[in-house]
Amino acid sequence: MLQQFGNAFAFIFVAAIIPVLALTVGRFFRPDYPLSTKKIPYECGELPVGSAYVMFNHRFYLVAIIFLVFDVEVALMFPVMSIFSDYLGQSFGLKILIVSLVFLFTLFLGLVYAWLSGDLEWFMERERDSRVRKKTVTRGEA
Amino acid sequence: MSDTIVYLIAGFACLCAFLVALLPNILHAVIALIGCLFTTAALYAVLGADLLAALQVMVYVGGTIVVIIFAVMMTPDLYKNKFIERAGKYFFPTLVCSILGACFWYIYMQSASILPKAELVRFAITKKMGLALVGPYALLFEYVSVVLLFGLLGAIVIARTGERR
Amino acid sequence: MADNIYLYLFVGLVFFICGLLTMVTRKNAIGMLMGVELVLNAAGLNFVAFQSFMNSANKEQLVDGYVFTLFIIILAAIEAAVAFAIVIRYFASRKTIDTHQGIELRG
Amino acid sequence: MTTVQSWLEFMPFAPVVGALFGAVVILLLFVAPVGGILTYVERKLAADFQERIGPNRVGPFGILQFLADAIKMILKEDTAPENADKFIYNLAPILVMMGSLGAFAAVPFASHIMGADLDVGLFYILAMGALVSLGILLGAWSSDNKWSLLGGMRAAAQIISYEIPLGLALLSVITISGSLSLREIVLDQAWVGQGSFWHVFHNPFVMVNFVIYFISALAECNRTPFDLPEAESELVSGFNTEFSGMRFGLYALAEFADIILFACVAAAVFFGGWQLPFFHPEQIFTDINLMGVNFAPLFVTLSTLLVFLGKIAFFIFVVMWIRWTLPRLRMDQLMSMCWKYLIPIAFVNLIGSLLWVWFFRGRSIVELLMGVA
Repeated sequence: MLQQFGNAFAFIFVAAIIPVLALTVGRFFRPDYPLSTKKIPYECGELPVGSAYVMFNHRFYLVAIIFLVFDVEVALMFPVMSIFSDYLGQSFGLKILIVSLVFLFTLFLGLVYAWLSGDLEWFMERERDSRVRKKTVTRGEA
Repeated sequence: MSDTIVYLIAGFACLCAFLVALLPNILHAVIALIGCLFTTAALYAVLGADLLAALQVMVYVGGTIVVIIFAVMMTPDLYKNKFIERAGKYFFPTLVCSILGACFWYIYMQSASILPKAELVRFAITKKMGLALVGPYALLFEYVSVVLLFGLLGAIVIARTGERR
Repeated sequence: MADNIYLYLFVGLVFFICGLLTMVTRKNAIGMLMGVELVLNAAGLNFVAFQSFMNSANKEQLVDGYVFTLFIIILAAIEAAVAFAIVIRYFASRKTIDTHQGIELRG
Repeated sequence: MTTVQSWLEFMPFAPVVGALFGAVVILLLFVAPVGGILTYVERKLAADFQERIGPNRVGPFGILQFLADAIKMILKEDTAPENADKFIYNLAPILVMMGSLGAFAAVPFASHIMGADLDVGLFYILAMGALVSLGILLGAWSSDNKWSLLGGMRAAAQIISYEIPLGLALLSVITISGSLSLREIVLDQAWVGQGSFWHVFHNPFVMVNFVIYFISALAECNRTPFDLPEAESELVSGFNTEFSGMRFGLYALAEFADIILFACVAAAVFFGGWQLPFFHPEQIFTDINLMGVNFAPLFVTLSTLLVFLGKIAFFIFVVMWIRWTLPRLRMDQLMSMCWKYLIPIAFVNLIGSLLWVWFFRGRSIVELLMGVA
């Protein structure tokens, strides 16, 4: 078993060596004429404006969070699912079924919440903003 | 030979852990943390917990680190800030930490010497872990789902910014 | 084979100490949370090492320690999600995550 | 590479040399050249779809084009932006290659060719996929370019999102086969009398799940219609804008390696791996003696390898076909496709598959039909 993991480790090692080797071998063949204009970040021929490290959409972070939770869920289901077929028709199999169904259902609620609260939308901001504003305005009038 | 490889992995893990603490650039420290988590996964595999090794890479490296990198990117002025500190600033924390480490090592020696010396036995743990998760730990398994649910809800509610209002 | 529990315990100890050092010396919240991840990782490594060597010593095939490590990994993930959400929210309102400048979580 | 290791037993450091030998053989002699040839195949197929000729200068039918491309990439100057974070910039291609090539360890190419027979093979492949998204994200961030950053963000969001339906689709197969080892999953699909059949025909839920798997795999490889991260008409070249020469070549190779990998997993998990129904190479090549050496195992391995490669070739052709058929999605369509369609459907399918396995005691639809007839 350890041997098999050693083999996998050898794969990762060789895969990490390949780019290093390719770039090192290439160093002897490729030309090297450094110019200051070559070191400017590419911005379609114009000089770059401002920093590239701009703050970006918070949606990406929300996606990362939702992903993290479901990633954990998928990872947890793997060992549980792998024993399911061994206990078909036994009471323990029924227990596995119920436990995993409850587990899946609980996490599905999370997806439903994210969906209903509009966190899975991307470019619908403006529409919802106007709707929310209308609601608050009417409430203010009332 | 395989002994040497394991010691190399362990040494690399320790090096990465020090780099997490000492690298001035936060994103470089994140990469050192990736090294730590990856080598820990390798050590799990050496110890016979292959499922945990894969899970560590999948959840930690693939999930948590991505969230950390996103968080670093969300705070861009942090990245270019190099945090160059005086060396003296590290002196007192390092001293305290190494004293604490020495105490811990003493406790470890006490607790590990109970175990008799034996050849490490490796067995297939995937099915056994599945059995444990729905057997004795079934309730914990369900609690985890609830924790995940409320963690998700809480994180979403907090991370949503004021742009909506 | 590296059948020596002290190796794994030593690595776990180094992780723990470095995590502690990270938490103490880093000024920003993200760096401190990285220290927390490292400490949790150390705990997981200890659980796995003790379980493996106990199994070998007692000729058993128990996985309880592994299950604990599983839960540690999962809780670390959730902790990261929630904690970094708080950090980002804080940054969005204060434009800093320097912990020395005093964190007030009152909105 | 169990056979290779047994040949090397007499050498010192045999396990290490055997492992490295297997890795070098599979990665450098199979994956990298095939990944290179795929660039040629893609251009040729594109030309066929558009009624052009395509590359035809280098070698017969232009088949040596990939070698010319490789030489060109090695000879190109290597420039990096001045403000790039050099450490991460150099590390990113390594991470991507580790993720996409390292996963080949668990792929069962033939009955005796397998890098590492891991107990958690499928899980290992999913885990290694995580490194690709990290590498792309870090490389994009480090190159100090707005196009790169936009492409990298899109790539990271897309790859991590589509990992969920991918995992859920694979989970439904795990409920049937009851093992995470890819070798056992393949052996589980052997056609023995009225036994089991390929998993994709096990029950209707798995069939739908295969479609979900295929769509998610396209997104994981950043292929059209999910090629937003490197959308050349809007983002210059996406996350690899600042990577020149060989570095760009490494990214391209990683992309093609990813396509091969997902085709391999599709073939192994859903389509019976190296096996065909009514084709038993062990029975056909029982005894082939030449000069006192039994070549039967060699023939068995080669024939199973051919079957597996045929299946991969089919999937890769479909991937390239889709590229010239479907237009690119928009970012919001991409995300809603993943979170609002694929994941709920995969959830329902997983539950359906669980219930099917429970109520029919793990019997497939083929078995049920044959039992009736």
